[in-house]
Amino acid sequence: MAETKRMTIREALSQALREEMYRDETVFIMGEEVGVWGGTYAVTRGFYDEFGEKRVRDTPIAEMAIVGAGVGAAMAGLRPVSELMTINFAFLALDAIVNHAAKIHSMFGGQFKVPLTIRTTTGGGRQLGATHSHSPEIIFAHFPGLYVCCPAMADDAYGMIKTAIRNDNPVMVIEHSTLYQTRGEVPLDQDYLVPVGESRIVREGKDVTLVSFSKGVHWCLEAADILAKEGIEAEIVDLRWLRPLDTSKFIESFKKTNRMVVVEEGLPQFGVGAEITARVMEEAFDWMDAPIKRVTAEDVPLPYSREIEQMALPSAEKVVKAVKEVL
Amino acid sequence: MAETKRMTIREALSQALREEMYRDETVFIMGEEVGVWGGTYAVTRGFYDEFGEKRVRDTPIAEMAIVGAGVGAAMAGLRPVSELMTINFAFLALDAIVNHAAKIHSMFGGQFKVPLTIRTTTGGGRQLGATHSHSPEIIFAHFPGLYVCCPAMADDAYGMIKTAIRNDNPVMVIEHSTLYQTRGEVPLDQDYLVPVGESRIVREGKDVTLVSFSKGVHWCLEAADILAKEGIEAEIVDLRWLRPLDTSKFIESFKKTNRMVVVEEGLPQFGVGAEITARVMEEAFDWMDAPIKRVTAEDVPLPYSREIEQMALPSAEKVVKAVKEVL
Amino acid sequence: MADFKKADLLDMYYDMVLIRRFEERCAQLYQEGKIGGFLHLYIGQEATGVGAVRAIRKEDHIFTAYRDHGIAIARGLDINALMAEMLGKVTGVSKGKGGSMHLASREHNFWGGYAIVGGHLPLAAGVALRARYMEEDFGVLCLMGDGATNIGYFHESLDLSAVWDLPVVWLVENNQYGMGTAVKRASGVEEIVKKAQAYGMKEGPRCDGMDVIATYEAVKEAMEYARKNGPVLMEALTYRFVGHSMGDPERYRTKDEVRQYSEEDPIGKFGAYIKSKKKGTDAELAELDQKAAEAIEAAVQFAEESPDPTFESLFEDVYVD
Amino acid sequence: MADFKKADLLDMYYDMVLIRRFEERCAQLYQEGKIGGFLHLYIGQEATGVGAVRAIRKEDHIFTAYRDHGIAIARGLDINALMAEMLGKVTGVSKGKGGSMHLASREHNFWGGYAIVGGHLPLAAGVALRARYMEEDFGVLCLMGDGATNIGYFHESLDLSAVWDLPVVWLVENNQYGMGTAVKRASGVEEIVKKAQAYGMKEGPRCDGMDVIATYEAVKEAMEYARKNGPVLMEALTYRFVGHSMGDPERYRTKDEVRQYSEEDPIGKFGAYIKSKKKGTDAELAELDQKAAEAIEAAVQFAEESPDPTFESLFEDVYVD
Ligand SMILES: Cc1ncc(C[n+]2csc(CCOP(=O)(O)OP(=O)(O)O)c2C)c(N)n1
Ligand SMILES: Cc1ncc(C[n+]2csc(CCOP(=O)(O)OP(=O)(O)O)c2C)c(N)n1
Ligand SMILES: [Mg+2]
Ligand SMILES: [Mg+2]
Repeated sequence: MAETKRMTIREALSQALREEMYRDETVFIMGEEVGVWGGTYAVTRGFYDEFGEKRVRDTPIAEMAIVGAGVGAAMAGLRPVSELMTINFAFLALDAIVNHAAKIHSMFGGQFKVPLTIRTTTGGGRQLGATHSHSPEIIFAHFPGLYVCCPAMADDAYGMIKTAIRNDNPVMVIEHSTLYQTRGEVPLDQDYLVPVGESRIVREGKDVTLVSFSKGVHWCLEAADILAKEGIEAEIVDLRWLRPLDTSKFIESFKKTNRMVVVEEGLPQFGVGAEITARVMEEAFDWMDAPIKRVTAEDVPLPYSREIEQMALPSAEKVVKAVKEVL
Repeated sequence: MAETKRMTIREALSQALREEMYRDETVFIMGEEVGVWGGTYAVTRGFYDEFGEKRVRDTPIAEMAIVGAGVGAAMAGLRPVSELMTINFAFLALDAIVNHAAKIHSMFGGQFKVPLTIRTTTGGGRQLGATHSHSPEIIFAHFPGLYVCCPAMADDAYGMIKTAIRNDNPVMVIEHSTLYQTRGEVPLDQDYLVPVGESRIVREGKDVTLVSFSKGVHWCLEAADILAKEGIEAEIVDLRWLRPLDTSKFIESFKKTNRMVVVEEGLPQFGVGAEITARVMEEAFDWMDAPIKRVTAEDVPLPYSREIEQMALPSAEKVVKAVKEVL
Repeated sequence: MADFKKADLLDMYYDMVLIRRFEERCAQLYQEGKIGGFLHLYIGQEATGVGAVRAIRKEDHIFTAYRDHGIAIARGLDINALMAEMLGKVTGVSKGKGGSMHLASREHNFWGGYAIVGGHLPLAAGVALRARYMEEDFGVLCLMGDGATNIGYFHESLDLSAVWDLPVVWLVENNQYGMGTAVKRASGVEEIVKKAQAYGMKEGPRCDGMDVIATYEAVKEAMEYARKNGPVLMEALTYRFVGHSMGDPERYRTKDEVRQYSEEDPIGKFGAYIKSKKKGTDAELAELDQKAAEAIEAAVQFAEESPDPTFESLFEDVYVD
Repeated sequence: MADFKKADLLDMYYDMVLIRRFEERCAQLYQEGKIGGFLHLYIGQEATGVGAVRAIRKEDHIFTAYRDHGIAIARGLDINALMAEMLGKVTGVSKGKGGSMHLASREHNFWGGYAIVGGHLPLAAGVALRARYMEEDFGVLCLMGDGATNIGYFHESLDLSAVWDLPVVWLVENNQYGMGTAVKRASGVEEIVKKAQAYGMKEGPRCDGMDVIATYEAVKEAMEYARKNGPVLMEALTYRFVGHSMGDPERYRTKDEVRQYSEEDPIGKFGAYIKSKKKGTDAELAELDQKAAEAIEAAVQFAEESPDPTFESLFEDVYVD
C-alpha cells in the first residue's frame, strides 16, 4: 500500500487532473469557466496559467457542443475532459452523452473509440431551487456504453479521475457540490486507479447493510455512528460506480445482515434504491427477512427556502429511522 | 357504458385530437411534419386542410423550441399539443420538459399553469439502430410535475389524449410506433377520459401477475394465451400511467397470485421492473413467495440487423419463460 | 427624444435607486446567511432594466434570466414580497419556492426569472404566439445576457419567432461577460445584434444601456415594431459593477476596468441629467434616495417577520389539482 | 476552372453512376424486405456528394447525416461492405450494427452517417480541434441538410468553430426541404449561408450542387481557406428526386416540380459536359454505366451470401475492453 496524504476532495480532483495533464499531452479540459475563472468549484484553479489556453479551454455556454466536441476530439485520439458546470445542465447535453458518446463505439461496429471524460457536479441542499438541485445520476447510468462513477471520498475522487481519463470508454465522473471540502487520505501514487465497476465496504457491521454512493455515503456514516451508540452495527457499501453496477459486495453483506437500507439523494421513482432492491431479490431472495427500505428525496421539486429544502432531502436521521424500521 | 366502435390506435388518436380541436379553440398542434406531411405516423393526416396552418403548425427541426414554446403558450392560456416526432429526440428537449414544463407551476409558487400535452412515440424493433430505438419512458416519469401515460389499447389512446389536453398539468402521451395499427373498441363518448394514474386489469387470472405498459401489454397478452393452453392463468395489469404510478391493482393482484413478472421494452437498469419490485416489497412483503422476474431489453444499444435486434428485445416467449421460472 | 414629464423622470430615478438599495441590502443579507443559493446582483445595469421595462405597456409581457431583481422592481412588483422571496418566506412572490433566481408575478405580466441559461427564450416565444393566435395586441420583452446568445435555445427560439413573425423584443443585456468569459471569447461575433441576420430578423440598435432614456427609446421603438411586424433583436451595452454572483473571484477583469465603468454610474449620470434639464433638484433626489432606503428597510422587516413555509407546502403546487 | 484530366472526369462520372445504381438497388431491396429501418436515398444529389468529397484530401475528414450512401461511395468505401451493411450483415462496414444511417470507415477518414439531426456537428468540430491542437494540416468536411441548420446543435457547433478558428467546411446540402418542410417555412433566412454572419464566420458560396465541377471547385477553395484560417459555411443547391425516405407521401411538393428538377439530372448533365469537352464518348460512358451496374450486382450477391451477426455480437463493442 502506497503512502497517503490527507487532502480535500477538491485537492484530490485537482491533483489528479494536473498529473494526468503532465503525463499525457493529449489530455485537455474544456468547459464553462474552467480557465480564466479557475473552475466554478475551483478545481482547476491555476490551470489556465500553468497549461495555457490550448489545454484549458473556456467554452461558450453551449452544453451540447461541450460534450459533442469532446466526443469528436476523443474519437480523433485526444483525451478530453469535458466539464459540465453542474449536472442540471447535462440535461441539455443528454443527446450528446447518450446518443453519441455512449453509442458511437457500438453503432459503427467498434471502429471508433471515445475516451472522453465528462466531469460534472450533482446534488441539492444549497437553496438553488428546482432547476439547479437535481441528483439525476440514474438517467445517465441507465444507458449502456457509458461508465458512471460518483466519488464520495478523496481517494476515489483522485483515482476515478485518473481511471476516467485513461479509460478508452466515455466515463462520467459525477462529483458532489457539497463534498469538495471533505477530507480523506489519498495514496501518493500517480498511477492510483479505481477499478471500473468495483464497489467497496467503507464500514463493517453485522446488523444491517446500508447501500449508498456520493453524498449518501456520508449520511450513512453519520447514521452508523449514531446507531453504534445504540449497539447497532451497520455495514456500509459505497457503490462508487452506478454503471457498471457491482452487486457482489452488497449481496454478500446482505447475506450476512439480512437487512438493508438504500440511501440516495435523488428522487424515489426509478431510483437506485429500486434497482438495488430488485438485484437483492434476484440474487439473494432467500436471505430476505424484512423489506428493504429506501431513503430518498421527497418526490417533489426542491424548493428554495432553506428549511423545507432540507426536509425534502435525506439525512442521517432519516437513515437511522429507516434502519430501525427494518430491524 | 357508452357504445363503442372498433378502430386502430392511429384512428383513435386522430379522432381524439380532432374532437378536442373542435371542442376548444385554444387547442392546437405544433411539431415537425404535423401539418403538410400529415404527421410522420399519419395521426394528423388531413388536419392541415381541416384546421389550417394556424392550428396545425409545422415547426423547424428544433425540439427545445417545440416543447419550450409549448410551455410558454400553455402558460399563456392556450392548450398546445407539442409533438416530438419520436422519443429519441425528446432527449434534446429534456431540459424544456423537466426543468420548465414540470417545474414552473411549483417553482413560482403556483402562479402559472402549464396545460401542455407532449405527444411522442417510443419503441424499437424497427431496425432503426441505436439512436432511434430507445424506450426511455422512465427518464420522464422520474420527475414530479409531469404526468406520463403510455396507451397500449385504442380506448386508452383515445381517452388519454383527451385527458392530457383537458388536464391543467403537463402530460406526456407516449405512444408506441408499432402499435398504431392495433385495433380495439373505443367508446363513442366525446368526453371519455382516462383517469390520471389509474392502472387496469386487462386479463384476469389467478396463477401469476404480469405487470406491463405500452407494447409490453401485448407481449403479455400473447404470453397469457400460450400459458393458458398449459393451464396457467395469468393476470395482466396494464399500468397505463408511469406517473403517477398506481400500485393498487398490481399489489392486489399479487396478493392473490403471489407471483409476478414485470415486462418492459426499455433497458433493465433503473427500469420499471425495478420500481415495481420495490413497491411490492414495500407494500406486500408478506406475500412474496418467489422472486419477481423482470423481462426487459438486453443491456446493449439496439443494433440495426433484424434478427439480433429482435433477440435483444422482449417477446411473448421470454415472458412465458419468465413465468415458468417464478411458478 | 421623447418628452418626459418631471414625474416620469423622477419615477425612473426612484426605481433605479430602489434597485440599487435592494441589491446592496441583499448582498448584506447574503453575508449574514439570511439569503442562500446563488445571488446575482443588478448593480450597474439599473438603467437598462428601468429603461426597458418602462418602455413597454402593462399588457406586454416580460421574461428574464436569473439576474432578475431589477426587472421585477422596475415592473412594480411589491418590494415586500420580493424581499420575502429572497428570504424564502411564504409571503414571497413565489411563496419561498423560487428564491432570487425565480421571482415572478403573474398579475404584473412578469413571467419570471429563469435560471437555466436560455431556457426562458422559447417560453417567451410561446407567450408571444398567443398574441398572434388570439389576435391580441401585445408583445413580449425577453431579456437575456450576452452569454445566453451562444446556446442552442437562442437559435431555436429566435428562428421560430422569425418564421412565425412573433411579437418579441429579444433584448440582450450585454454586460461584456458571461460569468468570467468576455463576449469575444464565447461568441464568433462581438456585435451581438448581428445575429439577427441568421434569422432574417429585424436588427435592432445597440443602445447605451447605461443611459435610461436611450434604452427607453430604443426598446419603445423595438416593441412597436415587434407588435406589428415580428421579432427584433437588440442589445443594451451595459456593465455590472459587482461580481457575477456572490463569491466571484473576478480574475477575468481588472479593478481598473471596473473602476472606469463605475465612474459612469447610470444613477449618478441620470441624476445629473435630471438636474441639467431642471426636472429635479438635489434635494428632491436626496428625498427619493431616502424614501428608497426606507422602503427597503421596511421590506426587510416585513420579510424577516414573515413565516417560513411548512413541510406540507413541499407537496403543494407540484400539480394543479 | 480547374483543369481536369480525362481520367478524373470519368472517375467522377463513374462515382455518380455508381451511387445512382446503388440507391436504385437499395430501393428494390427495401421493397423486398431485405433492407429495413429508414432508407434515405441520395438520388438527385450525386453531384454534390461527388464534387465535395473529391475536392478534399485523403487526410481530411468527413462527417455527414443519415443520407450517407452517396458520400460513402464517393469517398471510396468498399461497395460490398456497404451493401452488406444495408442488409445488416457482419461483413458490413459497421458489422451490421449501424445500417443505412450509420455507414462509416475509419480508414477512409469517413466518420460516419449520423441519424440525430445536427448531432454530428459538434463531433466534426471536435475532430477539427485535433488539427489545431496537434498542429496537423487537415480539415473536416461536415455535410448537413438545410433542415439541420435550425437546430440548436448547429448554433453551438458553428459558434464554437468560429471562436476557436477550427478548420471545418460546414457544407449545407440544401435540397429545398427538410422532410416535407420547405426551407422558408423552417428558417428565418432562405439563403442559408447568411447564417455565417451570426458567427463572424467566412460566408462561403451558394454553389450549384447539381453541377459536380462547380461543387468541386467551391468546396476545394473553402477547404483551403478552412485549413489555414478557420471555418466556412457554404451551401450546395440541390434537390432530391425521390421521397425523403421510403414511404414519403410527398404531399409537400408537386409532381411537376419534381419533374422539372429531374430534367436537370446531374448525371446526364455531367455526361453531356464530358462529351462536349471531348473527354469521353457515349461508348465510354455506357461502359462505365455497365461497370457500375455489375459492381452493384456483385455487391448485392456478396451481401446476400454474408452471414448475419450472432446473438453474442450484441454484447461486443458495447465497451472497449
Ligand atoms: C444552461 C446553463 N449553463 C450554464 C449555466 C451556469 N451559468 C449561470 S449564469 C452564466 C453566465 C451567463 O452569462 P450572461 O448570459 O452573459 O448573463 P449575465 O450573468 O452576464 O447577466 C452561466 C454560465 C446555467 N445557469 N445554465
Ligand atoms: C433531432 C432530430 N429531430 C428530428 C429528426 C427526424 N428527421 C430525420 S431527417 C429530418 C429532416 C432533415 O432535413 P434536412 O436537414 O434538410 O436533410 P435532408 O433529409 O433533406 O437531407 C427529420 C426531421 C431527427 N432525425 N433528429
Ligand atoms: Mg453577461
Ligand atoms: Mg433538406
